[in-house]
Amino acid sequence: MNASLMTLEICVMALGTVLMLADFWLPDERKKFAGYAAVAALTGLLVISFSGCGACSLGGSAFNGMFVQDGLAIFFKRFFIVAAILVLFMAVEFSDRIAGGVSEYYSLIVFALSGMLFAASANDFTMLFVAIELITITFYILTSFQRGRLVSLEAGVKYLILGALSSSFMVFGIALVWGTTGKLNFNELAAVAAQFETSKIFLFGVLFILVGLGFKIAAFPFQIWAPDVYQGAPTPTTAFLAVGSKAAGFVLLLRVLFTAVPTVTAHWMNLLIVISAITILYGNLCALPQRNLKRLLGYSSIAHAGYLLLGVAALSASGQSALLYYLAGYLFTVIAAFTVICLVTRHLDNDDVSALAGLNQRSPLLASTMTLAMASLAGIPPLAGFFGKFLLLKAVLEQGAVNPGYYCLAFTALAGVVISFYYYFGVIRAIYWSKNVVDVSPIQLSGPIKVAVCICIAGMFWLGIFPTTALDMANEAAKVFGK
Amino acid sequence: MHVGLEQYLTVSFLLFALGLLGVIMRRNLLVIYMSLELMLNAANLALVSFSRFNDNLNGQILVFFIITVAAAEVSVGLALIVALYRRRQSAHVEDLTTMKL
Amino acid sequence: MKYEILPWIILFLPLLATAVITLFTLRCRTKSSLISISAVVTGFVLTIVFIAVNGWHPVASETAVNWLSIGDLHADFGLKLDALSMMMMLIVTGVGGAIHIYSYSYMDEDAGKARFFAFMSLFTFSMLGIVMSNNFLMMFIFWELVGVSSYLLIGFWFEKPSAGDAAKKAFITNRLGDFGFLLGILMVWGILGSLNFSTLQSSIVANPAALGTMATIAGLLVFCGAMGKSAQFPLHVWLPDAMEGPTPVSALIHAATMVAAGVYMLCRTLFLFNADALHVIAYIGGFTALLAALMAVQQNDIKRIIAYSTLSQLGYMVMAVGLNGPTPAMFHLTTHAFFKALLFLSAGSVIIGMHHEQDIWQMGNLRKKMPLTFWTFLIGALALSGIPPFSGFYSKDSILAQCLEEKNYLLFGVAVFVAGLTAFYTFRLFFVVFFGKEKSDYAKHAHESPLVMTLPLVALAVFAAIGGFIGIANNYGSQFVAEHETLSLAQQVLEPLHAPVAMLIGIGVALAGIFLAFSLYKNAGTDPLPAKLGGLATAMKNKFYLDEIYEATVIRLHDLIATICDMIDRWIVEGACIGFVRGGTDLTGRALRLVQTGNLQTYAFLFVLGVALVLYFVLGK
Amino acid sequence: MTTSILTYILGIPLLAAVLLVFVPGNYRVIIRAIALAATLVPMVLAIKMFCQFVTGHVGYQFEQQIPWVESLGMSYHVGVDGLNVGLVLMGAIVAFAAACCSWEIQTREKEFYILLLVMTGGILGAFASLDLFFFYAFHEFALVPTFIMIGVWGRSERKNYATFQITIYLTIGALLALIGLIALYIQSGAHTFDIPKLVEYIAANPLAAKSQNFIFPLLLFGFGILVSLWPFHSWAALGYGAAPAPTAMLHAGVLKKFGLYGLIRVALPLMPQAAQSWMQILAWLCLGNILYVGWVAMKQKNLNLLIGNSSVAHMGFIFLGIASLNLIGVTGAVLVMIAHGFLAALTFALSGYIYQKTGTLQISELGGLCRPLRFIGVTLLMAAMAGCGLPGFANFVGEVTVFFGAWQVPSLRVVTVLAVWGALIIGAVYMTRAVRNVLHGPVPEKWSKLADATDVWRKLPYALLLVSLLVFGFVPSLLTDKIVPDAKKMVQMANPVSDKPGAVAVSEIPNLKSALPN
Amino acid sequence: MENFQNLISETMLPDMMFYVFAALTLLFGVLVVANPFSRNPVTSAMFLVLTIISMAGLFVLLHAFFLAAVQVIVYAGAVMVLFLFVIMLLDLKEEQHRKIKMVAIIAGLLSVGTIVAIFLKSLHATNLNAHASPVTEGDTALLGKLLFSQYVLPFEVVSVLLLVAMVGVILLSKKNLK
Repeated sequence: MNASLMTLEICVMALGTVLMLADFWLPDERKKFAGYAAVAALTGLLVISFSGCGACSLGGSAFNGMFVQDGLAIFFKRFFIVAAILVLFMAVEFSDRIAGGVSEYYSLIVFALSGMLFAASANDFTMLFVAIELITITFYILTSFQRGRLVSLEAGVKYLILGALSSSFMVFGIALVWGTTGKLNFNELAAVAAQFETSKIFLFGVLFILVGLGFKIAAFPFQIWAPDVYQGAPTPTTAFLAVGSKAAGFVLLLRVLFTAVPTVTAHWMNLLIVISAITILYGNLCALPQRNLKRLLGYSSIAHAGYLLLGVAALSASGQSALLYYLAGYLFTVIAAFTVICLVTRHLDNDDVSALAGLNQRSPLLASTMTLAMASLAGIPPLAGFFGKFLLLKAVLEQGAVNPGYYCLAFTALAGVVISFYYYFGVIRAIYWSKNVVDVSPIQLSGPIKVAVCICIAGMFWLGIFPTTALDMANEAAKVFGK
Repeated sequence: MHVGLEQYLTVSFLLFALGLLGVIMRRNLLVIYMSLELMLNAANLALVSFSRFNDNLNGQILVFFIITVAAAEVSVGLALIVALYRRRQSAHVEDLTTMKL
Repeated sequence: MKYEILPWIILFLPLLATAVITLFTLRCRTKSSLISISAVVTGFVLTIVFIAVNGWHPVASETAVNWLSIGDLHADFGLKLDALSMMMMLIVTGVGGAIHIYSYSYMDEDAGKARFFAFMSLFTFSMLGIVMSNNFLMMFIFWELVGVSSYLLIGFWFEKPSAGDAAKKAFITNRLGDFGFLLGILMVWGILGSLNFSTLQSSIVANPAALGTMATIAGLLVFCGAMGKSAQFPLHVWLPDAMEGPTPVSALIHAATMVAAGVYMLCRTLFLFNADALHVIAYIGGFTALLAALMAVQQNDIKRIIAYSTLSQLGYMVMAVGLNGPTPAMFHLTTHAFFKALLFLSAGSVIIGMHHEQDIWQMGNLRKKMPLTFWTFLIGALALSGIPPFSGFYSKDSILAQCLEEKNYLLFGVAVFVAGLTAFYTFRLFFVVFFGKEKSDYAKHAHESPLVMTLPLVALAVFAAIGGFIGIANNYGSQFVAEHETLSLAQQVLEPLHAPVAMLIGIGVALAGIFLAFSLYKNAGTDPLPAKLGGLATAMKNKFYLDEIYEATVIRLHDLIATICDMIDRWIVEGACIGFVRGGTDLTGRALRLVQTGNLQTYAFLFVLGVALVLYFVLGK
Repeated sequence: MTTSILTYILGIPLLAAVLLVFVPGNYRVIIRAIALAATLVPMVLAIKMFCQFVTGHVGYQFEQQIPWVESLGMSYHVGVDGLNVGLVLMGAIVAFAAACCSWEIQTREKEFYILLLVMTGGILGAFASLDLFFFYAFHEFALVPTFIMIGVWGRSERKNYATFQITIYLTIGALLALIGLIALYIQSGAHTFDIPKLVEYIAANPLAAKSQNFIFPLLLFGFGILVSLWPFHSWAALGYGAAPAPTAMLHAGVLKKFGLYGLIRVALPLMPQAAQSWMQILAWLCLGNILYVGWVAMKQKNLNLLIGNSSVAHMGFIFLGIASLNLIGVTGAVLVMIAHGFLAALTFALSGYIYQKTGTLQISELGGLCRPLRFIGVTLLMAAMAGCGLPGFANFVGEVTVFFGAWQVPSLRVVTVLAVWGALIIGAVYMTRAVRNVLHGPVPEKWSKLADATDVWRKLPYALLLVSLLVFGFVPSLLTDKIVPDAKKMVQMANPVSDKPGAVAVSEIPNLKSALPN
Repeated sequence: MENFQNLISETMLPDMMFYVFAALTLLFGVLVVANPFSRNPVTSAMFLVLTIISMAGLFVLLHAFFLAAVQVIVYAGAVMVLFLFVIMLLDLKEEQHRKIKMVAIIAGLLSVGTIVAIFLKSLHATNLNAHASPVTEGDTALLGKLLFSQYVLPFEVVSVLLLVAMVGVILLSKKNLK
């Protein structure tokens, strides 16, 4: 057993506890620094994760293979840490809108992060279950953190009920899968899965597990919660939900589909194609008439789940690496967008698109950030979204020879992108050429948040212009399934 | 009829379905939440019976985790519902529709 | 060929003048006009020098640089210098020079004088290009350029709506002809693989059936070009309207040179046409001659009368070409250039004298006020009517003779009738304008034009008078007739005697026409003819309603198609298709999001429904 | 490898755009100066490159290649051959002219210039790229500023609708083409996005007929939509009608040519069999542009819509040239592309000026403008003449070459006849009508005091474009000599020795037949 | 008689007991979600307790004695008390009789019915390969060992989860916001 593999997780959990305790002796006005301290600590961890020291050496596994530290895990861990860092920046800005404990908010984010880190390494249904529950339950709290606002509570309850519902499905699915095969470990399951391909109860169980994961990533037909929860939750939570929780769903989905039951997955090509196609269309179409920014991004996140599913549906290494790459781009893009929303709506009740009116005069930096984020979401070069979509489309089309359905999928994705142009540009339009600009007061930005925004912008450009490094990392991570 | 795994599973799934029905038909948040517990319990039953018939204790361990997690979930959920009730004076799902479309 | 550079200089001098005027001297009227005049006059001198050095038939008649070479498509920028082109160069620069000089004074009051001369030089360049080009593409290029210079000059007074309309009409009508011309060029090139006239000629001479079944069509398509430019029926409608331009323009472009380009082109490419094609050409020419002459009888605008007469004469020339008589055609073209330019310039002089009044029924008795103009006009009129020994007589006679030679008596009859009509309407104009009473105040105060204007008149009058026997026909003959013998001056003077029938009939009808005009219009204050002819006169006056017919058919049709297309674009493509897709998408979006009721129960239900669907999809079967 | 001049040409505008981000918005003079300099320098460099281009040499020049994503076979690879050297030159000149014309923009100048420079860099990059990915990405990169510029600085009440339509249409087109390009990459099996390598590879291992028949229509219609191929044209006139002049100049003039360039560069040589079978259809569709849109143009009541429709109609000639699939036709197509670039830029620049001065482009409200606006009027007149294919302007050479090329293909004769009709008649009708109603006629009182472009700077863009049109119109061999060798190579690839009897064009080009391997 | 008793203890009795407990579990389950007599959440809660207790009986039949105990203690004891506590705290009246949407009920029944049908069909189609004679005993010691050796990692994670839940509950139910 090699517990040192878990350095990152242990550190993160410790950080969460420390943050919580810090609440006791930090005066109220200094609590902001707890957030920055968390950022600093996480940045340190990120550096460690790149340092290649023991904790992050590839190929290790611990606890009878329950916990693996492979390329995929490392990729996602870095991803989650970056996401958490950026969200924490945002959380600090958001702290004045949180009535309850600010330190707790930071620490819950960090705990959710720890859940995600475990999810990244989970190689066993037990770990999958507890990691997911850790994330989900933390998010119930994070979502309803603004107790003073009804929408926050409402979002929390909706997320709670539907989340619990999906957990029930997943648990039942795990029961069936384990019951039929007797295996909980993914690798062991993979070894025997082939002989259960015809066992309908087994397939039933796998489907139930996918229901649970589908809920996390907000894929059709389990997407229904996303808009409401995105809209109601505090903005940093929404951002973390959109990026972290979704990515955790994806890493587990990948592991289940491609490590645990690869042979079964191969039979479900059509299912994946259909789900991916409908998810794309649903998200984009519903976003069209949407005026609430966060809700708009909620729908858009459904659509993006669909794009990401392209990479899954492609059932190929290039698909998986494209997915990972796209997620990386999505991270910077979405967090950038939510950061802007968070800052713009500071003194506003609603998150309507009109809140962005005149933003280019109020804060050129935020205006350009939002523009770039929307452009990246829409998939415009040279931003991350473009290269990501390019890779995904490529992966899908590569499979066209196998199944013509992939061509249809590619065209659906295309239709989705076209539709999405409309509403993404609607946002940009609201920024630059709104007729009635109500508020023209400049928005003051703190130094750290500027840094965060710049990181996001840099990330979008970096992934779009110099994709090699990230792509190599994604390829490396996707190799996990090639074995 | 000899009672075997199949029977246990049938019962467990029926229980699961009952929970499901409760979730989609009842409108009181607390009852919905109870129905969810019912579903989790159905999973527990399935796990225990598999464990019994497959001669493998791992299932029971899982049940253990599920119960714990369910307890945590219940506590958070109930706290949330209470908080909501304080704001809204209702635990009725139809009163929770400020966000839609 | 010696002094090979000379033709290039001749060609490009006017273009240079245009460029210099447009770029530098647009504000300086005198300088601009002098530049333009010197360009064309220098061209004239250089042409004479070149002819003097090389003779009418230079040894190597072509000089070229490659202009465009893509695969099979070789188009040279090449000049062909033979008797035909050099004669035309003389006409263009010579008559053109006279008109340029005349314009110096004529346009004196106009603010746009510099612009005028720029356009005139551009025209001269283009016209020289047509006559000098050695291949179809080059000719087409200049063909188009001539069209546009004409467009610019007709629309010179662009603020007058009628001028703008006339320019537009001329341009588009010309374009119709060019459409056929270009297709003809494409067809010939497609079959014979070359654009060069000499190459084409030799391949057709070598194999007369080279064009195969397409010969007639190709010929007629090329003729379309001539139809447009030389205003043959049914594309003749633009020419009368083109009189909206300044009078020198009418003289230069719409009488002497550009409208003759069609005839020139037919003669240049005569080898292309087979008998059928020529037949069609001849009849179209004859019909145009007749039609235009009839119309001319009832016009009242001094310039328009001359314009219709131009039309009629062009029909004559085309008919001559169609009757396989390029020499008579070119001969008539040349003399026509002299006397018609003369007539126009004289008319211009009258118009200036009349303070821009152009209605002949406002004039009268001008011979007293404008004696020089009177005489020059008389010479032009006599030449036009075909009274010996004026130049028109010789050339017209050669055409009549050609009709007889070809034994086409129908066309001979037409030609004779037209000759009579020509004399009639010409002298109708003459008598009304110069005799009788002054019919308006302007006429009473008319005055003779300055020397700069009258001098070119005199020069042209001299040529209009003696043009028939100074070797013009000789030159053309040497071009077109294989064993041509050069005639002496005396022989030339007596040349018509070779076809006495034609000569006598020609002189007879001309005199009859003059007499009739004299008797009707000697002292007429109004036109007596409508009373006598009734409906026919109205029809003549209204140009046989051809403009109206075109308006009602061709133009309306095109407009209708355009309207339909616009409607389709507006309603079906943009409205229905795009609107449908857009609206459909939007509506789907709005409908889809209705499921987001905000009600948790609905959500749970949809979730379960989704599960059921997925299960059914995978395991249901 | 040393840095290619092309890298400077496309890099300078992009760098300047980045630089502008950091210039405060109220330093108007500096912003303008930077923008002008950042377009002037590439123009000078492009002219230099054009002059240095070795004529008669098959293959790419001024190449530069930097590996980018090696695992996917992508690299930053720029270079020019005969097919795109003229386009790069044209793009650079138009970009400079557009920057000069941007004085009409009065609000948010900084943003406008940034977008303009981005667009310029994107355009030049798209034409200079020899890597499919960059080729596409640069185009997309240039496209987006177009939408924003129309949306923000556009005119007319319908600008939102226009923005919407142009965005959706062009996005669809671009994405269809993207799918086609990716499919091409995948199915070729060459594992490279590098165009020269791909061409080489496919020459040795032709694509299967099935792949060709799948990919070719995608590229044809994808690129076709980008070029407003009938019946996907309705965005164009509307969009240009609403666009600010510099945007319309750059898009209608240059960016739009991307689709055509893509067809010639990628679709034809790589998928010859499919090309053969689709060319008939393309030829008939191009009539939709030439005739139908021409007629629509006749009916327009707004000068910009008229110009926009005429620009759509002109695309038909290029399609016809491509459809002829022979050396003359393709060369002609490239010529028209370049010529039309200058022309469209010129006309939109002029209409922009008129709009700026009068505040309207409704033809019925204008008239007699030749009097107050002498320079502008005359230039517009010349542009209109160039637009109806008058010799002396580059358009004529291109169009006539296209006709010659199309005439060589017996099956396209009918189409050619109709196209000639469209070129000579319909074009003349709407152009002269516009001239008559806008420039000729009496001057309404309210316009009699309009200020003409008087100083050199104001005149410069128009003069520059006009001179370009005239230079290439008078000396087309400047272009054709460069185009022909590479076009010949392309046409050879697009006309493989096929066993089908009567295959188009090959039999008609004797020198080509001998060049083909037996 | 002894034989009969043996028979019952060996085979018949557990089977019969199964049917009894199963029936009770399902019956109470139905009463939780669709009590025709009362829509009061308290009633539902009470029936849920009964369901859980019946289920504990099934656990016993499956020889999972420890879990049966946990089930009763944690669920029936702790969780349900929590529920009841909350119900009382909120003073929830009987659920108002808002109009019942028949369409919704039918649609719900149909979709749940589909899922059940597919499950049962799959169940019949699957050879579960179950052991003829189940032998595993719910050995508490063994469970403990497993939990603290092989499953120590999830166990630790769950502990974090509980911490989070605790914090969350406090935050959410704190009376006065700062």
